[in-house]
Amino acid sequence: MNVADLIDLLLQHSPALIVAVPLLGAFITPLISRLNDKVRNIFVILTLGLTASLVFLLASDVFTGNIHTYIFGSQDLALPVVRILFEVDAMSAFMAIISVILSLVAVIYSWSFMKENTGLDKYYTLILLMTAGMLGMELTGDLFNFFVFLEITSISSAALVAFWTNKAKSVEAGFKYIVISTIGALFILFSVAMFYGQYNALNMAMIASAIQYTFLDKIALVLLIAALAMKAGVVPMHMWLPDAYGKAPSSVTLILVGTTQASLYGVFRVCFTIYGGAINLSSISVGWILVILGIITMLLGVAMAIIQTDFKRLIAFGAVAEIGYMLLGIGTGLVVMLNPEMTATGLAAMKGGIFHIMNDALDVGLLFLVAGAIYYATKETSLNKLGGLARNMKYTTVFFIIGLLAVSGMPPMNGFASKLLIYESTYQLNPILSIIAILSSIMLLAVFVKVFHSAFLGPALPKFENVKEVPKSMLIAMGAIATIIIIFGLFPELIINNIVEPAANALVNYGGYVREVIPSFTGGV
Amino acid sequence: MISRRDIAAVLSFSIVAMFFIFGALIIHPFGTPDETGMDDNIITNAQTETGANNAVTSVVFDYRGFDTLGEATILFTAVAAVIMVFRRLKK
Amino acid sequence: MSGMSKIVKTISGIAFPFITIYGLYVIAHGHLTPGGGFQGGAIVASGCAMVLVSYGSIWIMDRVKEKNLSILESLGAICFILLAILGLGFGTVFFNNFLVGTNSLFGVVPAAGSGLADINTGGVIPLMNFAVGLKVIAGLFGIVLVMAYASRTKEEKK
Amino acid sequence: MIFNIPFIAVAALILIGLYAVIFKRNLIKMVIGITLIESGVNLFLITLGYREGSIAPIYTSSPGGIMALPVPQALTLTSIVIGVAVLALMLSLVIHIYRHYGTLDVRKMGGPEE
Amino acid sequence: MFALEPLLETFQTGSGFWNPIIWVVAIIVAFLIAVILRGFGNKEYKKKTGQTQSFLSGNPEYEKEQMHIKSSNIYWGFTESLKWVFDSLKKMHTGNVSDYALWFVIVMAILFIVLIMGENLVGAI
Repeated sequence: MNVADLIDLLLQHSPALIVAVPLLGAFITPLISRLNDKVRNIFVILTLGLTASLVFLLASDVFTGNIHTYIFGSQDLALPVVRILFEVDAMSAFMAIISVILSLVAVIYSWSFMKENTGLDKYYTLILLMTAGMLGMELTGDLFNFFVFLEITSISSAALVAFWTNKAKSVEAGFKYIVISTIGALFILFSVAMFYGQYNALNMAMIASAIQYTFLDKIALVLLIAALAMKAGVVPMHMWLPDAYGKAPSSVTLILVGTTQASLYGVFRVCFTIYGGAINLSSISVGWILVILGIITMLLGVAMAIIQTDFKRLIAFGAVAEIGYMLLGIGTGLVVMLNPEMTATGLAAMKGGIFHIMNDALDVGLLFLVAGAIYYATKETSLNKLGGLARNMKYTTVFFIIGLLAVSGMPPMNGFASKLLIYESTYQLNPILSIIAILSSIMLLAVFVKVFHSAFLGPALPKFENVKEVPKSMLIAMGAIATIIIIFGLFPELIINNIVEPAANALVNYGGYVREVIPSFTGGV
Repeated sequence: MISRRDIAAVLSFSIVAMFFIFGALIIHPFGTPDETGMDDNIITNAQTETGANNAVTSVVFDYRGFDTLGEATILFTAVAAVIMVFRRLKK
Repeated sequence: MSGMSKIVKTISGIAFPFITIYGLYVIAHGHLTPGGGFQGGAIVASGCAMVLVSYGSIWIMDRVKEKNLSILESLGAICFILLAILGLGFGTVFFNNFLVGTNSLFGVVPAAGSGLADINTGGVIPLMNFAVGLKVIAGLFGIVLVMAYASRTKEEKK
Repeated sequence: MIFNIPFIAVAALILIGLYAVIFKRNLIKMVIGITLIESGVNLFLITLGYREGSIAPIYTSSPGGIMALPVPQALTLTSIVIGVAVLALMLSLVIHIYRHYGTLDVRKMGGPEE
Repeated sequence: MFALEPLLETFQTGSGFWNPIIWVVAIIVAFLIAVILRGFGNKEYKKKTGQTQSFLSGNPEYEKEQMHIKSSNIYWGFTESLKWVFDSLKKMHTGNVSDYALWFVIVMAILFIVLIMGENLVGAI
């Protein structure tokens, strides 16, 4: 068996292996950690590296336009679909790339960041489980399976938010997170059961092909949008997010960004694929709902970020504001979807929104890592007590400047390209939307300039005299993200043509998604 | 005294309750599901395909075995989480 | 919590083997009768929880460490996922029931329709039942033990 | 329709659970409310799987006749185990919160960040 | 996929274009100009003289904590003039789990009304 056959075999089985490898790693980690800490860390990093390579292998094939399906337990696909199905299109692969990059960076970062803590074997186990849950949420084509992976992600991330159990606030934040995510997941299961009762199907493509937009379907749509939007931290259901982001260890916060965006992916998948059959009935109203939620999210997130004094909590409100841009872009795409003369605008908006998902993950993640580095160096998170750190922590300062420019959409960073697409397309839909978007982007810049001044500039405070630069692994993690940001910023056309546009087309073209499972389906554009 | 929170809570709660009850009324009558294609398929083929007399077990471990893996993973996650939450904080 | 009276300890000690046997029966016949790995494991774990309540968490913690329980649970989970991966190896895809049809271990296909129980059927399902049963016993007992040991009162701490 | 009493019971269970989560101040009662929502959803799943005069979908010396739908029972099994896991984590976090604050009242907990 | 042409390609955004390379070149040019201008004044700058000390119009220099502007003092006028907005926002964020769940229920109710009743009304008209 030569290499090409092996590659083909791996490619054929990669959708299952992408989820199975982190799970197996998570099951083995408690045994490995009996041996040695260094061995355990290397093992975890290798597991995630293998997962990442599988994701890239799968993505490189999916981005050329074909959809991968994987049936668990049998080779041939018999209708009606009784088995669990993985269906990977470009959007799923795009999200999977984001999740796996974030997890890998977080594990590298936590090598030094978490060294002083106990219970690290459980910590790494839960991180691997979180990664597996995210990837399963993004790759699966079965609604109940989506719920199961959502619960895996929720439980592991809630436990990790409460990792520092000696702090009352972090335990409280973990409790809030588990309560909120459990309620959301239960309502998702409720709507899945509604689908099952009507169409006797759990497969997304089957439901999408059979959906008739009855009254129960409307109830299920409301429940799905509300629950997944709450898990994604959309205003006014965002309040768990600053607590959880602010109190978790920074390496965990980085992956929490990924889980939030996996829930956001769920929103888009529901609106575009499952309700694609009813798109001409629901498109305009659902699209406007997403747009208005996005506008509220932007404004309130930025306004709350201005008055924060805790470093990570401030960045968390910035992340809330960033989520609004994605909703705005993709909601605009949904609004103008059926309007034939605005197809280009819709596609541009979708491209901007989808590209902004990745940019937000990188930018906000980098800022959280910098916040964690400052906490590691000074054991201080309140901005009122920080100051003059640029003298002692040069690399961290540079990384913070890069993240600051990127998150506020300053050229030539990557945030600018996606925000430019969103501004122009929303301007053609309604000028007020783009004006609000630009305004909140400016306020975001103001917020982070304030953070930069109060944390890094100013006179050298005597209590921070012997603050040293953070260890190498944290610098490597931050540098990796910063490099990706700069590359994306310098060559946006490359990324958009090769990665973002296939994802946008895959999200719009629900007929192809369904036809992959039900070849006789005649519908969709 | 009634706060604004209570008013908003009661209003929204009653709206949600109204829709749920209405949905429960217009769903198919109890005991006569509209579509049973997938389950009939399973009931007829379960013995020959999975060799198990218990159709539910054949669904749990064969047709939807991946869900069971996720379920086992969730239990594993919970054990890891509880042990981590109650861990000893000093080295 | 601390242990209960002598009577409770004796009765629970007598009842524990029967509960365990019943749970193991439910696990072993999961593919024939109602039940399966989860249900049987829950039964055995509840028996363990009864012993925990009657003898007190400290007494148990001296004999069973939660670390060993988590190791046991990981072993069960590894067995489960390895069975799934074996489906990829022997059979064709992940989670393939590769033992059905081969008249070897658990490989017999029963006669269609209503019939008597044959323990030697089900393919990988009985093996998965055992793996999940082990996992659930260790997991639930571990959860109960850790929570009981963590919520013990002040004077028991010393 | 009087035949839909089970579905109305589902709605009632979910609403009672939501009520407990929103209006109760004791953390334990909120956890109980969440388990109520969950049992309502499980009841919904099981109710969807029932067919008029059906037997359990098990062939071992079965009397014959039409069988109930097996898939909802499997889904319910999964969701019950998930509920157990979530309940364990929530209760252990509640124990920690009680250790830190010395109370289970939601309003006496940390309160808003500034 | 990794040819050189797409790297240098201009990024068309439908109604405009954006090329970061040009931007970076402009930034570098501006930076060089700034360095040159700085070089002119640099020779008058002498180390270890009164030039380097901070001069607070004759007053003694405060210690460092007081010299540093705290983050809560930045944008003071802005937050002060919009106090009512920020106060209402702060009051919205009670760190209370049941309030979070209540917001979820409120959003559900609003979506129910908008999505179901609204569409039925639109269909009726």
